[in-house]
Amino acid sequence: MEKESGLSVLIGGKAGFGIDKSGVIIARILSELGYRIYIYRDYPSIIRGGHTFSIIRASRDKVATHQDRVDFLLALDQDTFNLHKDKLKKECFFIYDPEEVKIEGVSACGTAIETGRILKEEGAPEIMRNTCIIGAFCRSAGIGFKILEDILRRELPKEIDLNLKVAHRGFEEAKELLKVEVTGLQKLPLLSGNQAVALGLIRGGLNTYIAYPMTPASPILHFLADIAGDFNLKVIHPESEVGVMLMATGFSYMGEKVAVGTSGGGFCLMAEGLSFAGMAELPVVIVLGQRPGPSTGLPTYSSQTELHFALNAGQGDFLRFVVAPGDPQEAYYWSSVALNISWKYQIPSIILTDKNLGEGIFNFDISSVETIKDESLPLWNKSAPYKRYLNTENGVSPLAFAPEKGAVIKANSYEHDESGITTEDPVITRAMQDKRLRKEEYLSKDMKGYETVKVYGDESSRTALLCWGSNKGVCVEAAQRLGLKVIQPLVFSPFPSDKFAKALTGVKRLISVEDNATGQLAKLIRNYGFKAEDKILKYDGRPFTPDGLEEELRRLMR
Amino acid sequence: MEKESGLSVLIGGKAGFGIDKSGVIIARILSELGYRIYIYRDYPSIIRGGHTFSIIRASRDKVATHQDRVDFLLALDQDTFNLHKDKLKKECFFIYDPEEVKIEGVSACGTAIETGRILKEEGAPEIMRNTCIIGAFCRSAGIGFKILEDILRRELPKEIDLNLKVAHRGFEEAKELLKVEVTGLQKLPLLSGNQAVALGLIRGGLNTYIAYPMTPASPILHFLADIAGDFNLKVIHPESEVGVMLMATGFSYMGEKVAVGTSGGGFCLMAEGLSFAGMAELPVVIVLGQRPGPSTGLPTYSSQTELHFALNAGQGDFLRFVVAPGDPQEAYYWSSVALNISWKYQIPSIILTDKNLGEGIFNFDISSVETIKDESLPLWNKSAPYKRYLNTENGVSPLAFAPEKGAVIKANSYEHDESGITTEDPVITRAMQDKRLRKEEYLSKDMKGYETVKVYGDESSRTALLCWGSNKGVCVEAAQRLGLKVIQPLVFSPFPSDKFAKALTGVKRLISVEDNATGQLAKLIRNYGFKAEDKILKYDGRPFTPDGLEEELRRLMR
Amino acid sequence: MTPADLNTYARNTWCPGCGNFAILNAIKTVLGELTQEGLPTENIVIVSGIGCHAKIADYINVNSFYSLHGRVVSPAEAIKISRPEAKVIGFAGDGDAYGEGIEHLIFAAKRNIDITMIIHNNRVYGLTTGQYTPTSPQGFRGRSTPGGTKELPLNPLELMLSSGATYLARGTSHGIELLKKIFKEAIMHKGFSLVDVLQVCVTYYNMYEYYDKRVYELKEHNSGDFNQALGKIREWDYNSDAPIALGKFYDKESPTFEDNFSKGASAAGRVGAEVKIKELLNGF
Amino acid sequence: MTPADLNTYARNTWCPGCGNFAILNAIKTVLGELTQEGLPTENIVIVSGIGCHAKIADYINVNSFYSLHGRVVSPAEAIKISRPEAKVIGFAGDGDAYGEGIEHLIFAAKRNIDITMIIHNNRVYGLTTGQYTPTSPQGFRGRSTPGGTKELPLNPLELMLSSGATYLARGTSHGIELLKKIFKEAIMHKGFSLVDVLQVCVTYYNMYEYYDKRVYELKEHNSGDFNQALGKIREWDYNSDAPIALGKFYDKESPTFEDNFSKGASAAGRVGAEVKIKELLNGF
Ligand SMILES: Cc1ncc(C[n+]2csc(CCOP(=O)(O)OP(=O)(O)O)c2C)c(N)n1
Ligand SMILES: Cc1ncc(C[n+]2csc(CCOP(=O)(O)OP(=O)(O)O)c2C)c(N)n1
Ligand code: SF4
Ligand code: SF4
Ligand SMILES: [Mg+2]
Ligand SMILES: [Mg+2]
Repeated sequence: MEKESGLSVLIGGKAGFGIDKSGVIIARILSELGYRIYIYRDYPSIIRGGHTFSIIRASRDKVATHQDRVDFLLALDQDTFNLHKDKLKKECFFIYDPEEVKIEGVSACGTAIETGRILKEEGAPEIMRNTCIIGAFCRSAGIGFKILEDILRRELPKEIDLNLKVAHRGFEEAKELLKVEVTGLQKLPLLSGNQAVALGLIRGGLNTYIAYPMTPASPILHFLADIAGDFNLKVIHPESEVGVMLMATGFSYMGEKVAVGTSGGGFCLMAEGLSFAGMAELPVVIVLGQRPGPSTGLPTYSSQTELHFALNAGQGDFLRFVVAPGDPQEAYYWSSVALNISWKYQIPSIILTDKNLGEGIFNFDISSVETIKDESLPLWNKSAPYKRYLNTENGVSPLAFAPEKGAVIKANSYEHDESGITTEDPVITRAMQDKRLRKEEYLSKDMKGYETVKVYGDESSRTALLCWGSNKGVCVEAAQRLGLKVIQPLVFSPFPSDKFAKALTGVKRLISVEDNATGQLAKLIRNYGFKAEDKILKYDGRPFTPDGLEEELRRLMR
Repeated sequence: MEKESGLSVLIGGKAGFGIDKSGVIIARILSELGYRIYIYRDYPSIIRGGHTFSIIRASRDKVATHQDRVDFLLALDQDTFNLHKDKLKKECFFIYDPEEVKIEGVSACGTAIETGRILKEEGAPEIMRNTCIIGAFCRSAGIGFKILEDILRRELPKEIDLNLKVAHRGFEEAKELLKVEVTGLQKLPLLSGNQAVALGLIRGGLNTYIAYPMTPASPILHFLADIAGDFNLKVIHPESEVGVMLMATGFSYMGEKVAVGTSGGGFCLMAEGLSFAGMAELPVVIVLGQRPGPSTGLPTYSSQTELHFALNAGQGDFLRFVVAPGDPQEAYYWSSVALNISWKYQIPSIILTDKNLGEGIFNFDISSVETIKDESLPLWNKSAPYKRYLNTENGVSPLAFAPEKGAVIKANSYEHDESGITTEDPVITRAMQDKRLRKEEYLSKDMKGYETVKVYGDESSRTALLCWGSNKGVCVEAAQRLGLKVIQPLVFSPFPSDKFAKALTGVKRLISVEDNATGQLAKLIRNYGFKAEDKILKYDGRPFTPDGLEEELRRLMR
Repeated sequence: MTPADLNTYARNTWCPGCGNFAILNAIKTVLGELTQEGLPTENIVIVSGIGCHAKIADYINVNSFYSLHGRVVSPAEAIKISRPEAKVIGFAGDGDAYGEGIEHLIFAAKRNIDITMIIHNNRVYGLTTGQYTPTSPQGFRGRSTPGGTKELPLNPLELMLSSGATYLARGTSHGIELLKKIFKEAIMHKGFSLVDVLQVCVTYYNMYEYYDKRVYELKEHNSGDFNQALGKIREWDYNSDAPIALGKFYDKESPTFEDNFSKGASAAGRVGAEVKIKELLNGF
Repeated sequence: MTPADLNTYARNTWCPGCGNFAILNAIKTVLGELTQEGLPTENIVIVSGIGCHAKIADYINVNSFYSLHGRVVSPAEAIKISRPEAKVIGFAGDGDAYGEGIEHLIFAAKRNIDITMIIHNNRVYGLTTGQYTPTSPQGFRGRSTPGGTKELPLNPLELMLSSGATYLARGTSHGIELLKKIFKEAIMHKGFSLVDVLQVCVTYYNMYEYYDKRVYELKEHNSGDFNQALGKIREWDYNSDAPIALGKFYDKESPTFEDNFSKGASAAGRVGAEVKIKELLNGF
């Protein structure tokens, strides 16, 4: 097995038949052996029957992207075999069920496992075909049954005995094709980007999460609903995104750290509430999971198309904090920071994610996360008469939350005076607009203390890849192969011009790598006087792979 | 009376007591005498009792802005006198009702008209105080009663005799202070920017207008509802802006030329439908009337804060046409063009207006409007099997509208194939995204035939004012005084870079003049490699005046 | 036109056993009949939202408008207003019509606009993998409510009755014959009609047995009588166990909204418009 | 606290004779009483939309949340959920609550969340100068409907009853004593309560005389009986001329939504959270 690219296993079948779960089980096995893991999950917007597959990549090095070529192909249906057999590095390293999959073309090699027969003999349900195939995979990869057994006991507690039987049958009927070594690396938890965002928000002090389901953000809602009890959270799923956002402003008014999650379509419906949060200075964090549009588009695939929308949504000029993490560590860290920043400056924050980050599964190394500094809130001193919008030097007004004896707390969507009473006076209007916008200067200063722009790869290279969000992983890997530099801005509002300029020193050619059709980041940096000479854009909803990106880069640089 | 600045009359009183109407009557009188007119209307978001006023400016030259200083002050209440007396060029040229207005400070000059007494004696209703004061104004300005009578008969048909009596009493009690000459210029209609937009849409072939009331766009709804019969229009006011926009997509699908109108808050709620229109290629025109935000802000005042929001609203990458007219002629012309362009390219259009343009009243000279070329639609040839999204060279697919024998017309918010059937295929996805975006190239070519960037003033000047929308008028006037150049882009998407660059030739210093706090246009041009050295920003909701702007410019250029 | 002619090449991706098949087959039969009885196929326009139900737009070879989640009603209204001769049928999910976009449903009923809404009421968000909806029973354990919902469901038919709907019926995905009957009635009804179909989602909320045990068809029911209709509508509240009436609950003649608009495009045309505009300006 | 203490320095800009004054005075009296009876003033939170009605947020010196047009209900729900001890009163217009944001009203009623909604139902858009609303009678000539509306009004109380509201009453701006009574009842009611106030807009829809002629106060009415409540609610349909009942129509005990949530912020605090997160991760 090649060191750098590691071992890749593709398992595929019909949607709704446990492919996802099987991918995780395989990942856990390899994780147990001491490998770093990334799982790419590809599924259609179909509940049952559509073609779905997972690619599990295991490597000695940290990985955050999958490979085009795979070492093993586990085909639970014909589509899987037909669509993916060419990805095999070794023609015959595939495992299949001859009843389900006819293999023309290829010389009849591969490992045939008659799962149907085995299940009948064991009186096992359809779903256990996966277990059976996984058993066969373990043998083929030279992985001991004991390890498989431990994982299965943890992952499939119910009907475990039957599962073990079936797994063992598959194990027996296969033969060892190679031996995956034990690396000795200590294993790390497996986490999706969405779970990392959720935990980061909790770390930031989240009290309440409100969402209307929308792919790819829904898993945050599900995960937080599941763990609400452990963290004393309120998790609410109201009638619509308009309701979600307006509820959030109400919680914020009451001092509850609140976040919402959605995708582009739902975010549209939140824009009015976002502008309201800007005017009334109500901290709210919005997780915006990007997917290909316009409109409904490709709901279960990925894109990076909401950068400018996130930066400009909502009427009027107001300050917002916008960040796009690139992996679970960053997702955890910046989600926590976003919630803190929102409250420190009483502004809305937007966390841009996408399906590749949100639903991809990565190793999560919490020990590698920068330490999070907890910001304290500017609270009312309880002496001076309370003014919700006191016009202070840095524009941030002391907070009080109902019920608070002696304080009358007035939030207002109209332009208002310091007490929150509606005004149409031109002088007060200008003063309050200045008050709100003045915060940017302080927030920008604050941000100098954060790693808002990251640099990877060969820093001496005169060619740099510009990327954001989930493309970080693939860009870093491709850059390593080609000896290039990688520049990843994480914060987009306020834009860290100085840090970005610094990152660009020595760079003659900047190549923007984005999952959209227009080069949204390339366009954004022009506002700040920077320029990307080239763009590599992908907008079919599928992620870049290191091989694919390397190829495009070679073509471009030829 | 000074030639260039002309004659200005300020009439003020309590909201809900006919100030607006009185302003129009005064304007008609001066229009009758052969003057060019502009009326600035200032009113709070209050139905009755708040201070409201109109400034009527009459000039021999075309005017599109009002003056700080006025020749006459007609004070129907104390506020009007106190707030505006310093605007008087001649201290004593004010007319007031001594019962309502106490005049301390000023030596007791001015024209006192006891309207209360007169009304009582004539048994006339409260509202006729206006007529009485207007009568007094006419005498003071040396305007014959006959002219006043003609206008009153046209403007106040009911109770005309009583109105005339009351007006005449006011006329008698005043004395002539100066004589407004008759210019001999032929008079022009008086039109608000909103009315010009409405008529332009009709000229473009409007069938249906849908809106939920929102200042400053509501007058378009009211006006179109009033004239619907004459132009065979459907005018619909549904339950919400979400409903408005989605209804619009339905009409568009059926081939009806449809437009909607709103302001920032309502536009937020239309963003999802906008993105849908982009994906499903459904032509819809949105009139976006800007007002100060964020959020509810200052509903009855003006701003230019939605430029970037209009350009980026809605998830995903899609083409839109965005235009911002600067006066009624441009509003009429470009509204018609926007509707045509939307249909020619099957894309959404956004017409950016604001309260100053929409509710300001101007002379409308239809003969000075460029001739509008009517675009013909690419219709289905009825032979080839119909495909709604046929992938053509310029990306524009032939149209058919239900009921159309032999055609099955499928619109879709998901990514779709040529027939409109949902797809998740990566190749088709890329092809269809390219198809939709390819239109931009053709639209841009098309736009070369339009005056998308205008230049005024001293073209040889090395200093130019950059303005957009309703600031055109005031910038042109201030530039004239200072011998500067003025550059006004009208179209913002697709941005006319070539024409803009051409307009900039010879310019060393570009000063952006905008009604917002961040310089939205100054920011936009950076995307295209241009830079505004300075900004003059106003964001208190009130318009610039030539004097005020001139002063700021002198300070800046000192 | 036979049901077969109404097929498209789109691959059907509903789960095996999904109640949506019954709706699809019933509506195709009805549309086939209507066209045989003389309705021009091109006059049919179907509208759908986003959800499993909505895929029906891809599966029927007639004019279709595949709208947004929650936004079936507004385009349907527009389509009807612009061409009153069109038969406009909206297919919406329960999350779609009773949740995200309930305001439009209420106002369409209020206007009594002549469209037909068919609600695939599986009482769950299918396509987003199983969250509760406005018609899920109290205690429903969905992915957003693992502990069970804490609120009672809406009774959509009661809500529609109080909003002014003039045709209301209910069917189930196990009663295709009844579905055909009420779909056809609803489409032929002049005014706002809604059919609430208890469409079973086998994957996330399999209620076949539950419904089979409780449903019965309305007999000797006077659908012209508001109180009788209300009584039968309130017999089952979508929460507690009770007999579940199927068939037509309510049916009433009343003026419709779309009849109030001038037809088609301006006769005068664009240049004609300019002339009229100039006339109008004389008054300004 | 006396009504006077509840005043702010904001200048009142309602038209002279506006029905909103009655609502303002009634609610100030009620709040004064409640505080004298021991309710801490700081526990009162009022929410308003955008419209003439909404200015009430500027006129009462208590915690207020001046929201968006149509969005009174959602923040009110959030405020109640986050601090169940708060008395949350929403003031909304008819365009606001029955139009732009009706979906939130329906779902708040469905959840029976313990908030009080007071609807300033002047049956017109006041602040935007006189367009029809969902409760304007058919034929209403507003600025968007110069030829008169072509649709029937909604009966908001009927809609609320079918949505699950547990307290429903109606008053008028000419009956301030009754307003005080029902406002207080509604606020004290545990569950979702709504008071529809026929608040007269003297400028755009002056109905003082019309109402004065037709209103009567409910006597011997059993507000615990759904059918009686419905009967009285349907007696007047907001359109045709009929006697207009005032007072409490419906009143019912039922579990409320806000009781289902853990109280306040995480006890563990942030760092505590990190520890628990690490525990949780062991399982991943
Ligand atoms: C504005 C918006 N919010 C959320 C979604 C995500 N979404 C797609 S389908 C769906 C729910 C579908 O439920 P239902 O309407 O009952 O249809 P079913 O799948 O059950 O047939 C949701 C929430 C969306 N597409 N748009
Ligand atoms: C989203 C949105 N749409 C439209 C408006 C404009 N608007 C402000 S108040 C109002 C109507 C007010 O009517 P109602 O709710 O009945 O209150 P009233 O003025 O009659 O008290 C409208 C349409 C707005 N502020 N926000
Ligand atoms: S998830 Fe449910 S509703 Fe959706 S297709 Fe499967 S069975 Fe049908
Ligand atoms: S317009 Fe009507 S509702 Fe508004 S303040 Fe005046 S009278 Fe009251
Ligand atoms: Mg459903
Ligand atoms: Mg109202």
